[in-house]
Amino acid sequence: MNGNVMFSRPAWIALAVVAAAAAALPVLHLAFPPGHALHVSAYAMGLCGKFMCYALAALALDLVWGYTGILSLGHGLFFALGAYAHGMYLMRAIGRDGVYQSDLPDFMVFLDWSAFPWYWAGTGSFWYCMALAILVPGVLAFVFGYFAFRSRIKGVYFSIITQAMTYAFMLLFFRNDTGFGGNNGFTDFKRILGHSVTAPETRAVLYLATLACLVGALLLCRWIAASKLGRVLQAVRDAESRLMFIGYDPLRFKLFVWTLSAMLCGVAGALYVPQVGIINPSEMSPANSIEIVIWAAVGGRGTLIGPILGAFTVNGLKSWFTAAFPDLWLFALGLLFILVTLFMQKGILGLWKRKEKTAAAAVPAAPAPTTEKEAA
Amino acid sequence: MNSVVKREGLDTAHGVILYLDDVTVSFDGFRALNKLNLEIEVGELRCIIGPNGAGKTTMMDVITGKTRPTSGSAYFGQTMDLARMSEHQIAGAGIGRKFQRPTVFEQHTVFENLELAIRMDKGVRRTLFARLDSAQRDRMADVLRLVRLHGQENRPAGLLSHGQKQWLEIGMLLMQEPQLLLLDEPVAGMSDAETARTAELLNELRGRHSIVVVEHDMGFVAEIAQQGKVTVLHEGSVLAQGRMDQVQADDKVIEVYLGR
Amino acid sequence: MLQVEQINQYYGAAHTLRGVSLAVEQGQCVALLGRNGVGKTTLLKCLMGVLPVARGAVSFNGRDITHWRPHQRAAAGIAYVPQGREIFARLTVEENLLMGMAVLPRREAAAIRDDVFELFPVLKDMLQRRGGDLSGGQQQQLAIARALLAKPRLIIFDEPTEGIQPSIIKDIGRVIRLLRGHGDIGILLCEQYFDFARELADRFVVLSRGEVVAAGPQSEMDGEHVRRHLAV
Amino acid sequence: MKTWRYLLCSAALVLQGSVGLVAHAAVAPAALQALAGDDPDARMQAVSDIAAQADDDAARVLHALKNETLYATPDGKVFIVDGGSAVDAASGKAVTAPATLDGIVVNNRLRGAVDAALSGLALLSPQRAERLAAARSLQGSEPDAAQTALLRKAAAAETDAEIAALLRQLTATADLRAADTATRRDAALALAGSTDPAVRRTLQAMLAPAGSGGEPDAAVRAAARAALDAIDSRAARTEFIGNLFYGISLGSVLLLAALGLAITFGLMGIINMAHGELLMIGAYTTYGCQALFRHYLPGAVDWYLAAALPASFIVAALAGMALERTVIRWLYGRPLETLLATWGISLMLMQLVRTLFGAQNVEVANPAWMSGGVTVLGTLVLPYNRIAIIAFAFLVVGAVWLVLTRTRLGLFVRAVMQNRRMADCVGVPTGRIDMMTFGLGSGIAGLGGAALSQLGNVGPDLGQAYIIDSFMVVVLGGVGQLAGTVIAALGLGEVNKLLEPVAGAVLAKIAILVFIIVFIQRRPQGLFALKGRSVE
Amino acid sequence: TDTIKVGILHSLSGTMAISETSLKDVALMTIDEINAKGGVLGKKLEPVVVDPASNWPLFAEKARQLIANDKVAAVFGCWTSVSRKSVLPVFKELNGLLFYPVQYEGEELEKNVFYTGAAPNQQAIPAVEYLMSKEGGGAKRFVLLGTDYVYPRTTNKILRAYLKSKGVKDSDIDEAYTPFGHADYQTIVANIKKFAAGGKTAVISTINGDSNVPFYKELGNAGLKATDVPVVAFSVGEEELRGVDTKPLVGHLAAWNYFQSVKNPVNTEFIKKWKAYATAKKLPNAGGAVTNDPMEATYVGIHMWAQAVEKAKSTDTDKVIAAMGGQTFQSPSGFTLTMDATNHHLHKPVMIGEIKGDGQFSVVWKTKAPLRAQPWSPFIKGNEGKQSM
Ligand SMILES: Nc1ncnc2c1ncn2[C@@H]1O[C@H](COP(=O)(O)OP(=O)(O)OP(=O)(O)O)[C@@H](O)[C@H]1O
Ligand SMILES: Nc1ncnc2c1ncn2[C@@H]1O[C@H](COP(=O)(O)OP(=O)(O)OP(=O)(O)O)[C@@H](O)[C@H]1O
Ligand SMILES: NC(N)=O
Ligand SMILES: [Mg+2]
Ligand SMILES: [Mg+2]
Repeated sequence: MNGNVMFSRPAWIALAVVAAAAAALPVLHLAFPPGHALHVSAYAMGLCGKFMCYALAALALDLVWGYTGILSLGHGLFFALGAYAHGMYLMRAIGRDGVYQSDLPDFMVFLDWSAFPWYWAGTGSFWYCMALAILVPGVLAFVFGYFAFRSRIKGVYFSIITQAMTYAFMLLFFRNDTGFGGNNGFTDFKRILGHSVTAPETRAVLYLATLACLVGALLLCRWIAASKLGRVLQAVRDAESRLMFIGYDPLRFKLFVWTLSAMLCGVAGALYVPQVGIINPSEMSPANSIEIVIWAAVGGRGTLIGPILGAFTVNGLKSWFTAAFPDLWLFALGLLFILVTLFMQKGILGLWKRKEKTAAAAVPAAPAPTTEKEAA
Repeated sequence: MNSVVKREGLDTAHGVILYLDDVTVSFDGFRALNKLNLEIEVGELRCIIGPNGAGKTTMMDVITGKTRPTSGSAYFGQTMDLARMSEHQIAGAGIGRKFQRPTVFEQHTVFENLELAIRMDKGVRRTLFARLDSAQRDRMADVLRLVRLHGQENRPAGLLSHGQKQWLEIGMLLMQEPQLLLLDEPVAGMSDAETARTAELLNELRGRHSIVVVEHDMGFVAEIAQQGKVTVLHEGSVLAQGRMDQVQADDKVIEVYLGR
Repeated sequence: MLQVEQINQYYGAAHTLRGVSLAVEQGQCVALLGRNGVGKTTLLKCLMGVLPVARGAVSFNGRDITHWRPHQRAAAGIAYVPQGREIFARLTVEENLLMGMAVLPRREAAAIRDDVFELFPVLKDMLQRRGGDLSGGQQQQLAIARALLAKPRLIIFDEPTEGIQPSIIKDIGRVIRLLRGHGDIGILLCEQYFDFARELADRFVVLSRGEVVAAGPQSEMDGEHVRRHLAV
Repeated sequence: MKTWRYLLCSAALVLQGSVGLVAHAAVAPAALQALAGDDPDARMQAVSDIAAQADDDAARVLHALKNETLYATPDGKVFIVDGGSAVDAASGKAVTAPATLDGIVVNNRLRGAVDAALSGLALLSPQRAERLAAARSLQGSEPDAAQTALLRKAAAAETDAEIAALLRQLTATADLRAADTATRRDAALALAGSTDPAVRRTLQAMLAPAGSGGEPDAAVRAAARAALDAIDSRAARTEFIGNLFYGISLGSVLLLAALGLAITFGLMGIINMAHGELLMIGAYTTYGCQALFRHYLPGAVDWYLAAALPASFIVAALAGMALERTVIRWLYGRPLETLLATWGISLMLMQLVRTLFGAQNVEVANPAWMSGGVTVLGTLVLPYNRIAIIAFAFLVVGAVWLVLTRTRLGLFVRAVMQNRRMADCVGVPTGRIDMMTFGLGSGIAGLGGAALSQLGNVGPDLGQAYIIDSFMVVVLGGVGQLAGTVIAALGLGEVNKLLEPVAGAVLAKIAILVFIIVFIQRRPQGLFALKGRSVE
Repeated sequence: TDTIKVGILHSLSGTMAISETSLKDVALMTIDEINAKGGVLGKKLEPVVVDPASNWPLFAEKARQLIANDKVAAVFGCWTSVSRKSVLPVFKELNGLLFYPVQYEGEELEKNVFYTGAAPNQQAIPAVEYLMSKEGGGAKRFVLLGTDYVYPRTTNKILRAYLKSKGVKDSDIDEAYTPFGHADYQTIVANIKKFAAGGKTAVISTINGDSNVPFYKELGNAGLKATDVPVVAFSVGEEELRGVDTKPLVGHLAAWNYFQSVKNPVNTEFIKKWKAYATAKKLPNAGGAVTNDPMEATYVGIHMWAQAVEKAKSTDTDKVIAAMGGQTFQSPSGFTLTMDATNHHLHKPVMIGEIKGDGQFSVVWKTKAPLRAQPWSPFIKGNEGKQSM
C-alpha cells in the first residue's frame, strides 16, 4: 500500500520483459515471410493491438473505479468518441477514392449534403483530430463530471446516469442526420498520413504506438496511484465525507481522475479505429461499457495491471471461443465470470498476489454498513 | 507541539473564534437546535454536556457544514460565515472535528490516515506532487506515539478496535493543526486509564487551540473543564452555563441530565 | 448457563483470542474488562456466533452451540447489545423494537411491552422516527431496549453505557440489577466504565492481549493486579 | 363505392324479407369457378354475385373464403375444407376432398369485398353486436344519394340507439350532396358529432373554393366549418387522452419490468444484470403454458394465462432461489461483484434459451379476450391487452407493497437488507430470508415477463430490451423506494409518450435519457430519496 | 489437403442471432447436400463456423481469421449492412470471396462480394407499385416506417423519389423511424391511424428485427386491418412470423423474392430437406421449421459458388469470380436465377405475399421473370452514370 517506489524491482523487470516481447511482434511480422516458423501473422498482431486498446480502456476505468470507487458504465462512450475523432480524419483521408468520388465522405453525399457540417471543420488535419480524440472525451467528461460531482451524485446513481449518457449518445449517433455516418459509422479507410492503412508497416507502427501508449499510461497511472493523490482517491472511495472534514475537496479530485480517465479512453479509441477498420455507434452501447468494467473486474480492480490482464484474458478467450465453440461459447464465458467472482475475489491478479503475501488476506470483507454505502 | 500557525482570513479581533447566533435546525418540524446561542473564545476549552438528543452533535454538524442551519447564523471568527462555506472549506479554514462514531479511512494504514490529515495545501496538484519532509515525518512519529499507535502504523485502520480508532481520529485531528477542535465524545469506549491520558492530552493542548468537547463522562469533563465554562444543552438550546461545580449543582441540570 | 472453554480466534494471521475460558451462571452478572483492543468485542462476537472460533467450545444450557448460527443462538435465548449500536438505520424506532422480538412467536410479538418505555421514555416519543436519525445516546438506548424485548435468558452487553447521559446510565444500572434479581437471567457485561461494572458484577474477567489474565469474584475487583491490567 | 354495392344489395334483400325464401339454393358453380380463377375483376364480381344470393350457403362460402378454408381443384370445383371434412360449395353436400385441392388465394381487395358483404348480411342480424360491427365497418366510405334511402330504412328499423346514430351519420354524409341547401346544412351540422375520418375529408372538401368543387352556399359552408372545428377539437382532445393512456400503458410496462429489480437491486443491493433474463424466464414459461394448453386443453386455450401467471412466478422464483443459493449468497457485501457474476449468469441463461428454444422468437398469442380493444370517444382504441396489463401492474405493486410493509416477513426482509449481521443476531434466519427475498424479486420478474409476453417479443434477447430501462426506473425512483419505482415508471412512460408525437421516437428516447441525467442532478438520490442521518 | 474449407460468418449470439442462426444452419445443410453428391472438385467441403456475436468489429476480426488463418475458399455470411461494411475492407485486402444473402440498400458494388439478396428495385419498388395498383388497394398516401439505420433510410429515400415521380405529394408521405429494439408502438400506430384518415393509406415497413413483434401486436390490437391500411414489410418473413400470432395480421403484406408457400418441385424438395435436416440435427423448434428468403438466397449462393468452382476448376478467388458471371441455378423460388457478370447481383423474381392465419404467405402477385438488380438506384442523385453496372 504504502511506498513512494512505483514498482518493486521484479515488477519493473517483468514489465520490461513483457513490453519487449510485445514490441517484438511487429518485428517478427515484418522480418519473416508468411509460412516461416517465426512469422507473426497480421491477424495475430491485429488481435494483440486491438486487445491493447481494450486494455488501455480497462486501465483508464480502473483509475476511476478501482481507485476512486466511481463505477462508470459509460466509458465505452469516451472510447468511441476518441475513435470517432480519429475516424473523422481517416474518412477525410479517403479523399476522392470513395464510391461517389467526392471530397465528402460517401454517407454525406448520400444525404445530399453539399459541404461539411461545421463540426467537421479542420478534421482533415491528423493532429487536430488527435487533439479532438483526447479533448472531446475530456471536455465531455469534465462537464458531465462537474455537474454530477457537484450535485454529489454517487454510487449506482452515478453509474446509471453514465449509462444513460452513453445510451443517449448511441441513439444520437445512430441518427443519420447527426452527421457521423449513422448506423454504419465510419469504415473502409484507405490511408493514414499518406500510408495505406493495410500496409504491414503501417500496421506495425500503429501497433507500436498502441504499445507505447499502453505502457505510458500504465506508468502514469501507477505514478498517480502511488502518489499521495492516489491515497486521496482511495479515501474518496472509502469515506468521501470524512475526507471533506479534513479539508479536501472531493469534487476536484474526482473531476481530475474522471477527466483523465476519459482522455485515456479517448486515446484508446483513437488507436483502435485504424486497427479494426470500423467505428460505429454500437460501440457506445451500454453493454460495451459494462464489458470494460468486466475486464477490469476479471483482472482484478484497483491493481492497474489487473485490468490489462483482464482485457487480454476475456477478449482472448472470446476470440478463441467464438471460433472454437461458436454455439456454446457464452456458457463458457458466463461461467468464467461467475467463477472468477466466486473464487478469485481479487480477480486473476489476486491469485498471484495471494501467494505473494498471505497476510493481505487478513483484510476483512468490508463490514455491512460500508457496503450499504457502496450500494446506495 | 509547535504553536498554531495563523491562518489567512481568520479574524479573531474580538477574541472570539466561534459565534453561534440564534441557530435553529429543524428536521421535518422537529427542532434539534432551537435558537442556540454560543460563543467560544480564542484558546478556550469549552465542555458541552447535555442529555442524549439535546443537539450537541447537530451543533457540531452546523459548525462543520454538514448540516445547514434552518435559521440563524454561525461565524468562524468575525468574518467567516460557516453557512456559506462547504465542508472542505471549513476544514481548510481551520476547524477540525472528531466524530461521535469513530470515522477513519478503514482501507488505509494508520500511517496513511495521518498523512492524509497533514496540514498543507490540499489541492489536486499539490497533492499529486506532495512528498513528506522530515519535519512532517517527525511530527507524525510524535503523534503516533501520542495516540499510542506506534508499531501499528502499517496496519489498515479498519482492523483497529473501537477505542484505537477513537485515538487514531484524535491523531488525525492533531495532524490537521486546526484552530478550533471539535471533539464529539472523545473518550467514549475508552478505559479509565485511557480517559485520564486523553484528559492530559487535552490539557496540554489547552491554550494553543480553541477546543470544544462534548462528553457524558463527568469525571473527564471535570478534569478538563477545570475552572473554564461548561455549557449544558437541552432540547436544542442552552439550559445552563458556568463552572463545572455550578452546573453540577444546578437543579435543572440534575433533573434532565445527571439524575439523582 | 454459558460455558466458554479455551476458545481461540484469529484475524488472518493475528491470534486475537488465546484460549479464553469463562462461565456465566444463571442470575449472575459477569463483567468483562480490558484495555482497548485486547479482544473483548471479538470474544463477544464469538459468543454470539458472528465470528467463528478456530478452536475451543461454547455451550449454552448444556448444549454445544459452538457452530450455531447467530439466529439460532438468539432463538435459544441469547440477546446481544453490540458495540456501535447496529441500529437498523432506515427502519423506524418502532420497527427496530419489533425486530427485537423476532425470536418470539408472532402472537407475542404483536405489541411492544410498556416496560421498555418506562425505562427509555424518549423512545416512546420517537416511535416513528428512523433509527438512524436518532442521536448516539438514543440509539444506544434503542439497542438495549431491542435486546430486552427478546425476553432473553442471557444478555451480552458490549459497552452499553457508551455515549449515554449520566442519569440514564443510572437507569441502565437499575435495569441490569433488576434482571440479575430475576435470578434466571445471565448477564455478560463488557464495560470500560469501571465503577459501573464494579457495582453490578458478581464476577469479573480481565482480558489482556486476547488472554484471560485475571478472574474472580467482585470483591477482588479492585485488586492491584486487576488495575495493572487496565492501566495504560 | 364497391363496398356499398355489395352491402346494399344484400341488405336490400334482407329488408324485403327474402332470406327465408331463397334458403337452400345452391351457390352458382359459375360464380365459384370465377372465384377460383385468376381474373381479379371476375373474382370481385363472383363475390358480389354470391353475396347477392344472401343466404346461409352464400354466407358459408364467404366465411370460408375469409377464413382461408375455401379450396379449389385445378378445374374450378370449390370445396369448403374444415379439418378433415370437406363440403362441396356448389351443392352444400359433404364429400371427400379431392387430392388436388389448393387454397383459394384472397387478397386485400377481395377480402374487403367479402367483409363488406358479410357486414351487409349482418346489418339486420338479430344480434346487436353483429349489427354494430356491421355499421362500424361501413364507416370510411362514401355512399351516393341513391343508396341513402336503404340506409334510412335500416336506420328506421334499428332499435339500438348507438347503431341508429351510426346509421344516421351515414345518411347525413349522403345528405351533404342533397340539392336542398337546408338539408345540406342540417347534414353538416349533424356531422359535428361524427368520428368517421371519411366525414372529415368530405367536410374539408366542401370548404374548398367554390369553383374547385367546394360548397357554394355560405351558410352551408359555415355549418361545415363549425362541424369541422368541432370534429377537430374533439380529435385533439381524444389524441391528448390517447397519449395519456399510452403513457400510463408504457409506464405500467416499465413498472412490471422494473418491479422485480426494485426488490433484488433496490432492496437487496444486488446489481442484478440477470434481471432481464428472469423476465425472459417468465415469458418462456408463459409460452410453455400456452403450448401445454394448446396440446392438452385446446378448448380452454384462452385461459392459459390463468395457469401461466402462477407458473411464471414459481419458475422464475425457483430459478432465482437457485441462483441465490449457488452464486449470489457469496457476494453479499460485495455489490459490485454481483454485477460481474450476474452478467455471467445472464449470458448463460440467454444461451441456454437459445439452445433449448432456438434463437428465434417464439409465438405467444393474446387470448381471445385480450385481443382487440374497446373504442372510446369514437376513435380511440384502448387495446384490451394494454388495459389488462395496467390493471395487472397495479395489482402486483399492491401485493408487493402489502407484503413488504404489512407483514412480518416484509419487516425481516427490510431489516436483513439493511444490516444482515444484526438481523441474524436478533434471531432472523438471514439465509432463508435472503433466498426468499431474491425468490420474490425473481418471481415478480417472472410475472413481469408473463405480462410482457402479451405485448412484445418472446425471444432470448427479451431481457436485454428491458434491463437498461429497468435500472433507470429503479434508480430514478430512488433505490429501495417502492413508491419511487412506481412514480418513476409512470412518469417516464408519460413523459415519453407526450414527447414522442412532437419529437419522434428516437429524439423522445434521447430526451428521456437527458431528462434522467438532469433530474438526478437535482435529486442525487432519486425521486424518493431518504433524507437525514439514516442515509449515511 | 483433401477438403475445401468454407467460412460461415453469421451471428449466433447477440441481437442478430434471431435472424442469422437459421442462415448458418441452412448453409451447413447445403454443404452437407453438396458433400453427399461428392463435394466440389472431388473434395469435400469443410465448413468453418464462427460466431461474430452481432459485434461489427468482431465481424472484421473473424473475417480475417477465416481468410488468413483458416484459408477458406469463400465466406457465406453477414446480415446487416453494417456488418457487411465492416468486413468489406478485409475481403478486399486479402482478396477473399463473400456471399451476402440479404436484401439491402444497394449503393455498393464490390468485386469480392456476390449479392444473392435483393437490391431495392427487386423488392421495394415493385411492392409500392403493387400497393398503388387497383389490385393492391390503390394507395394514395404512404407511411414509410423503419428502424433508424442505413437500409431503411436508403430504401425510403429511393421510395420517396419513386413516389414523387408517380405524382405523390410530399404531404402524402409520412416518414418515421424508431430506434433498434423499439418496443412501444402505441404512438406510431395512433399516428398511422390519424394519417390514414386523410385517404387511402399504405404503410411501408422497413422495421427490422425485434421491433416487428410489438409493432404487429399493437397493429392487431388497435384494430388497423389490412383491408383499411395494409402494411407491406421488407424484413418480415416466415422466420420472423414464427414469433407472432398472425391471426390479427391476415392480409398484411411482405415483398420478397421467395416465399415458402411457393409451389414448385424444387421448393418442395428444398423445404423437405430443410425440415429433415432440422429434425435430424435436433434444431430447437424443429417441428415448426420454416424456410424464408435469405435462407433461399444462402442456398442458391452456395450452390452457385460450387458450380463456379467446378467451372473454374479451382478455388482461386479471381478464377471463381470470373466463373461466377452467368452462372444459373434452378432455385426454390421456381425461377432459374442468373448471376449477373457485371454487377455481381442475382437476377431475381419479385413476389408479394399476404400474411395468412397460419404464419405463411399467400403470393398475391409476382413478376413474370427475374429482374436484373440495380444496385445503384436511378432514384438517387448521382447514380445516373452507373446504370450500366
Ligand atoms: N436527520 C434527522 N432527522 C430527524 N431527527 C434528527 C435528525 N438528526 C438528528 N435528529 C434528532 O435531533 C436530536 C438531536 O440529535 P443530536 O445527535 O444532535 O443529539 P446529541 O446531543 O448529540 O445526543 P447524544 O448525546 O445522544 O449524542 C435528536 O433527538 C435526534 O433524534
Ligand atoms: N476485523 C478485524 N480484522 C483484524 N483485526 C481486527 C479486526 N477487528 C479487530 N481487530 C483487532 O483485534 C484486536 C481486538 O479487537 P476488539 O475489537 O475485540 O477489541 P476490544 O477489546 O473490544 O477493544 P475496544 O475496547 O477498543 O472496543 C484489536 O487489536 C483489533 O485491532
Ligand atoms: N441489409 C439489411 N437488411 O440490413
Ligand atoms: Mg451526539
Ligand atoms: Mg470493543
